[in-house]
This record gives sequence, structure tokens and C-alpha cells, in this order.
Amino acid sequence: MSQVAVEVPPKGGFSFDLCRRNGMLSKKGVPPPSYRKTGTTIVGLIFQDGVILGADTRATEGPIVCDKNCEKIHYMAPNIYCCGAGTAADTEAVTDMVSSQLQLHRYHTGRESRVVTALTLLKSHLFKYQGHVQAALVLGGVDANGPHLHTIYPHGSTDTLPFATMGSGSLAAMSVFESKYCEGLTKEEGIKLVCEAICSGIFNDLGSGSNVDVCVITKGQKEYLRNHQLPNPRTYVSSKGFSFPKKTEILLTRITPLKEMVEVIEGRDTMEE
Amino acid sequence: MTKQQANWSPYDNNGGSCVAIAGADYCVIAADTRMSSGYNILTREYSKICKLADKAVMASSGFQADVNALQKHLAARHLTYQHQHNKQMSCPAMAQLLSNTLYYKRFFPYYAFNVLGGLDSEGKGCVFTYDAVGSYERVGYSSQGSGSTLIMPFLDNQLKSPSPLLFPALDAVTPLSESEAVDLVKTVFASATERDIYTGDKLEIVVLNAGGIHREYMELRKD
Amino acid sequence: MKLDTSGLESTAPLFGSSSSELLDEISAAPSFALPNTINFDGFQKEAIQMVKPAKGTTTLAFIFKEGVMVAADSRASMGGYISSQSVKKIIEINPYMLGTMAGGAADCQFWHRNLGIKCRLHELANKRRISVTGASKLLANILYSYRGMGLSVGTMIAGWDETGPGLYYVDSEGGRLKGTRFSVGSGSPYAYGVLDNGYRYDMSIEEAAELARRSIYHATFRDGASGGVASVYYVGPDGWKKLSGDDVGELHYHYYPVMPSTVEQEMVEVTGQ
Amino acid sequence: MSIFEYNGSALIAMVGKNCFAIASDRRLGVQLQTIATDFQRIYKVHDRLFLGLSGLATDAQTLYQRLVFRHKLYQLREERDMKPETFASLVSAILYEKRFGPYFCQPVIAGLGDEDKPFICTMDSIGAKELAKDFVVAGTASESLYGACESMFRPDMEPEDLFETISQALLSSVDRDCLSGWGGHVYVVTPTEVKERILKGRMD
Repeated sequence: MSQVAVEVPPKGGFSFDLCRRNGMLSKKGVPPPSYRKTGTTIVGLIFQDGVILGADTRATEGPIVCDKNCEKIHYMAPNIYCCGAGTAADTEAVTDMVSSQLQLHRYHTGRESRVVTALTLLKSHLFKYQGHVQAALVLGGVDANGPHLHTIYPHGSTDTLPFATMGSGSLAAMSVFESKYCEGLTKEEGIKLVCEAICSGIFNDLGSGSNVDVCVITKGQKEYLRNHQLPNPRTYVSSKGFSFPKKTEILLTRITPLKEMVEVIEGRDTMEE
Repeated sequence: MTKQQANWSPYDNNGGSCVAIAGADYCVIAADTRMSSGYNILTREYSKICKLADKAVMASSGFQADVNALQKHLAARHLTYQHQHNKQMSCPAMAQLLSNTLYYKRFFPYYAFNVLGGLDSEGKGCVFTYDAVGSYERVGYSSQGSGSTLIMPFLDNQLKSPSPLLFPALDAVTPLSESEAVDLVKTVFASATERDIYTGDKLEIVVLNAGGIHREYMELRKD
Repeated sequence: MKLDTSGLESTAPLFGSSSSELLDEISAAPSFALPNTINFDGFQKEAIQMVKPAKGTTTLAFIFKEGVMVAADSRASMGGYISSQSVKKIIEINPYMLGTMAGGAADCQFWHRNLGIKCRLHELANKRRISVTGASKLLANILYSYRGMGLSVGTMIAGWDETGPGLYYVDSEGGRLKGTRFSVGSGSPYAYGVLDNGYRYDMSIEEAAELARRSIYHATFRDGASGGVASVYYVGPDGWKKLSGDDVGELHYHYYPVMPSTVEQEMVEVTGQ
Repeated sequence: MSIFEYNGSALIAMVGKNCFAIASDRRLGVQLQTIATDFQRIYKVHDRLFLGLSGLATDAQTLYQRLVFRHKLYQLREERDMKPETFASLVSAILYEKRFGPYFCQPVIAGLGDEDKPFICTMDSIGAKELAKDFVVAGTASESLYGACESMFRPDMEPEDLFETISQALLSSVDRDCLSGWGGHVYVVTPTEVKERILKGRMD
């Protein structure tokens, strides 16, 4: 089949042309690479005037922490946020895609986005890819019909719950929720409970760690508290510092001065000086 | 239904890292005290360091059941040695015994990565580092366990001394004093805890010098 | 099932007379514990895969007019990670015989030490040193008895006995070859290149030492699993002598000196890459 | 040997006081055999934006050509150079497009953003962005690099200090990795100049 000579940027969606080569490689006994995974503890709960979402900030690649302060609460719409667990690239990409679709939808309808729209867009995308897109999401927001909280599993199934936890730390977090959640919590109680749930995930689950991010969404207003709590500072910084015993030896140095950023203003009439 | 392949394995990895640094007249052996299995923490207070003889202390990470069996076996052999020779086993002797013990399980290996620190007969610090089936080597410093790849480069950078194999030989220089070595161990463990999920909770440091053995603890990140 | 490992018996008298009460049970024949699993090979593959014993190396030895020259690098690697840069790969069996280590470090260390014990016992029993042929035969027999169980040894026994210099290659598949020029290990193709090119029977000791060192250096340059220190030993009529041990890092810049230079590059208009 | 270890690579980017440094090793190998010792792994997209590509060398080079193509289209349309943040999103999109048949390549992006604020970022092979404010690492020696950088990094270093720290971290890490090393290549970029240096490292 003739291949288009000039590689025009494709119109969108996944391109599978490397699949055959990668399949051949893995048949030759070369294990496929491990993707950046967010072990993660993500939670959400409904309180009296809206929804609170919480997440930890650790991304891992196997046993190694590759990002100590990553953002897991993604912006979907001014009144909708979504926490993602599973393969980091999938959660990021799927939330960005749906958030842009929601924005276009807002331009089209001129109304505030609804949580159920985001839910349907996400679940149909995930279902279409039969769970290969590894994204486990906690979707929360407040719209015309009031506060909503949903969880979405990679295969496309969803739940609607008053409180929910996802990710490898979900057991630890759920234990806190089951023991302390009640209807009609105030904002302060809600935030405290979410922080406690995330902290139990951070300390008991190896896949989660570092700091606590919280996002409070109420009617017409949202507060994204990035690094709301920093329970894990670095424990030891040597006072004496250290010095390098052997200075690095250099073979070749090439210095290229950079041209200054010059602001060009055309057509100025010198009279105005 | 295809026959379910029983993928039961006799092994597990309880994580954790250990470091040993030999000085002119001291030896520092340190290990974190976190014991984990998969993604959950079993305990935050498990000591990986075991005193085999007055002048030989071993830190091991990996599968703690195998480590326990290994420690019991070495303790028994050491007791027999004391009865036969009426003296404590020296560190190099213990090192050879550990190597043989590991190798006798060559076809069903102890899943344990050990580092043996102590004072040799002249009172100088010595560190022996092992792979799981008994190949060992005397070095100036070493680290083992899940955080060892994170720790080794910085130790290399700070403690690089000419290789003992050089001929005409250059003497291996470890100018670090005891307190500097302990400070270096604390720094590397703080860095390893930041980046390795299996290392953390608490750091146990054992210092061996002419005066005997004393322990020191430091808190590490709990996440 | 227990394998007959009397060959292992380090303290057993050679003539197999009844064991006297001196042999208490602790130092009785240590036997290898075997996993009770139906699929022994599968178990071995998994265990070795998980345990990743130290491997990879370059060793060489050759006979010339003055005797035998033996050289080796000093790196032990576990997969892609370098576990040590200072492993002694030339093992001193006795003042007249050397063994080289290639393949599994633990296997070589243990069995060379065991061979040293056997040679000493042979001397005590027969009041004369064991020949290189005899020693290599002992090692080959032991390795043959464990054939197929996963031992990985590729070693050379070099020494001097009544018949003059002797050099044997013994490996864990049971092979045993008498020869004048061998190189073993992952770096051997590179070492052979330099060795075969420069080899002449009548060389002085310095020339032979330089050829051996150069071969090891080139192997460490091209092969990732070799490096560290190039050690060179010479075995003459009155036993072996260590000639040199040079760090290949400095050796490279000794063979190919480089002058550091600074290049001032003014701003280049078209910064084509 | 995973596919990332086929050619072997080591990459670091580090942030200093309104400057950044990006460094890489110089080896191109096929598993344990070294083919070239002057392999160029860091590319200059424009004066204030550098891109390091580690992993499978063929994918790295293909990806680089596609990125330069897209960056040139951008320059034609916008008549200005791409900001590092935008470039990172472009790379992430191109990688994620091949989600189910990925490029085996881990990019490290380092650049000076608006008001010369340093920006560094890395991704896994399917485009999961990881923005860091201290350092990012990639390649077969990444575990050693994480350990070395974590211990050596201090915030707000001067360009000379930054060069010394990043070189020591690179060299002591590649000395623990069979598949990368054979010298080092360091770029230190400040708002006024780019200093490119080749390091003298162990060649084994």
C-alpha cells in the first residue's frame, strides 16, 4: 500500500503504525517498558454545600519515585475537577481531552458544564478502548443540579457515591471514610476528613506519599489548595555540606554568546518622541 | 480450563537498604528499619542488623525469612567455633564462613543481600560485600538492598580511593573520621528515602570501634 | 534427594579411610540443599533471574618462551549495574599455579578455593606439587558432576610444573582443553583481536606483559561488562609474580593522550543544528 | 535486557539561579558492545531550548526529526520561537499519539521560559509529563542518577557551581552503569551565553 510521502500531521486519535515493530521486539523476548504509574491515593466526598476532592502527589516508576510533587487533581471545567490514578499519561491525556470537549460544549450551549456530561464523555472513551487506557478517575463537581461525585474505572464502569476512594491507597483511605463520614459535613470538617484519608494512604501505602492536595468545589466557587499539607519534609540535610574530592576535567569548551531579545517596533513616527 | 500454573514462589522481597563504611579504626553499619511486602508496610521497627561476633556485625536486606535462617545458622557455627578455639571469630573468618554458607545453598539460594562490617585482627575497619550466592570481596564501603543503586554513586564520589588491585599499590585512603562517616550515612539514607519507596521510617546506625559497639537512631520519612 | 558430594569434602582424607572421630558432624560433608520442585530447571532460571549473581568479564592467558602470562580485568556486573570495580579475578591457587575467574563470580571463587585445598592435600599425600594437568583434571571432574545444574564457570588453570609451563581451559559444560593461548569472557573477542595480532612465541617478559595489558585495555574499552583494573601476572620457573595492575581509566589516556582546548565561538547567525 | 537498555544512555537536566544545565553521556552501544563514543544525544531546538533524547537511538533520532519539523511549522506560523512549556506539551502529544505502539524514548526538555525563568521537564515513553523544579534524569543509569542528584543538588546554584555539580553527578553515576558513559557532554545555558563542554570520563 502506498505510504503518503509527506508525513502530514494526522487528524487525531491514536496511531498504531509502530505496533507491528514493537510486537516483533517483544516476541524476541524484549519486555515492554514500564510506564510511569501513579500508585496514588485519591478521594472525594460530598459535604453540605458541594464536593471536596483530595489526592497525594507521588508518581512512581516501579520502586523509584520519579515525581515527588506531581498534580493529580486535573482541571475539567471551572466547576468540575477530576483526580486520576493508574497510568499517568492516560489520566493526564483523557482529562485534557474531555476538558477541551467540555469547553467547546460550553461555547456551543453558552451554559455551565454539567458533571454528568463529563462522566458520559469519559466513560464512553474508556469503554471504547476496553480498559487498555489505564485511567481510574474520581470526578467531582457542582452544577445546576447540585453537587455530584462519581468514580470511573478503566473499563468504563462508573459509580455515583457520597464518598469514594481510588488507587492503591484506596483501602487505607476508605477505612477512614467508613469510620468518620456522615451526611452534611461542614467545609472545615470535610477538608479535615479528606486530609486524614489522604494521610492514611500516604503513610500506609508505599505507592502514595509526599504531600496532600485538596480541591473544594461549591456552588459558583472553587478553591484548589495545592500542597495543602506537607507532612513529609526531607529529614536530614547535612549541616557541614560536602565537597567534591576530584575536580571534573574538561576536554573541550565551546562558548556561544546568545543574541539579545530585541523588541522591534515598526512605523513609529519619530515626531512622537 | 488450562491447568492453573501454581506460581507460588518460596521467596518474597521485604525491601530496605543497608550501608557499611570502614574507617581507619572504626566501622559504621547502618540499615533502615522498614519491613514491607508488596505495597504495604508490615512493620516500621524491624532491625536488619545482627551482631554475629564481638567484632563482626552483619546487615542484610531481601527476604527476611531467609535472613533469619542465615543469622541462626551463623550464630550456631560461631558458638561451635568458640567451643573449639576458645576465642571469638575474627571478621575475615566470619566473612569466609558466610560465603561458604551462602554457597551451600547455591541451587536454592538465600534471597538475602548481605554486607558484613567489623574490625579485623589489627583493629582496622573492614567491610565485606556479597551477592546472594556467596561471591564476596573486601571493600572500603558498600551498600545493599533496594536503595543500593541510589546510594552507591554518592559514596563512590565521596569515598573514592585507589583500587586495592593497583600494582605498584597505592594505599586505600579513607580520611573520614567517625563522625563524618556517620554524617555521610545519614545524608545518603535521607536521599535514598526520598526516591525509594521501600526505604524509610527509621535509620539504625551501629558504630564498631575499639571501645565496642554503640547504636544510634534517626527518624526517616514515613511515607 | 541428596547428591553425593563427597568430592566436596574439604577435610576428607584422600584415601577414603573410615572417617575418624576427629571429623565431628559439623564439618561433615556439606551437601547442597535442593529445592523440592518438579521443575528444577524452571526454578533455577527464576531464582538466578531474581538473584542476578555477579557475572561478565575478560580474562586471557598465553604461553611464551619465558613462561605463562595471565591477565584479567576487575569488573563484576549484575545485569546493567556494575556491582564492583575491584574484583580479584586471578586467584592464587598455590605459589606455582593461578586460576582465572569468568562467568559466575561465586561459582569460580568457591570452586577455585576448593581446588586449592585439594592441591594442598595432594602435596601432603604425595610430597610433590600437583601438575597443571592434574589440577585442571580435578576441577573438570567436579564441574562435570554438576553439569546441567546451572553452574557457570569459564576458567583457565595456568602454572609451572616439571614439564614446564602448563595452560588449561576448563568450563562448567565439562570442557577441558590444553592450549597455548586463551581468552575467556564477554570481552574475549576484543582481547583476541589484539592478542592474536601481537603474539610471537619468543617475546621478552616486558613485551608479553605489554601485549596482555593492551589486550585487556581494548576489551574494557569496547565491552560494557569489562573494566576497572587490568592486572597482569607472570608464571615462571620459580612460581607466579604480579607484574602490574593499572586502572584502565588512566591507561586509555596513556595510550591516546588528549589536549584540552577552549574554542571561542562568536555568535553564529544561522544556528543550523 | 529491556529495549531501553539496547543502546544505553544517561541524561540529566538541572536548574540553577536563572540558568539551567543539561548533560548526557557519549556512548552508543548495541547491548554490551560499544559502537561509538561520540554519540550526540542532546539537540538544540533553538537558542534557549535544549532537548535530550534517551532510550532506543533509532526512535530518538526519528522523534527528533519529527519534533524539529513541527517546531519549524510553529516558527513559520507564529514568527517566534516556541516557549519550553509549549514544546513540552507538543512532545507529550506526539508521544501519547503512539500510546499503544510507543517510541522507546524518554525525552528531557530544558529551556529558559519568559523572563528567562528556567524550565525543565521529562516524560516517560508515552508522554506523562513530569515538571520538576530541581532536576530530572533519564536513561539506563537513571536509578544511580536519582541517588547522586538527590544528594548533590542544592537550590540556586551559580552557573559554574551548577556545571561542577551536574558533571560530578553524571560521571559518578555512569561509572556504575555498564551501558552508558565513555565521557560526558554538558551544556550550561544562561540568558547571555551557552557554554558547551566535553568531559574527560572513564572510558571503560
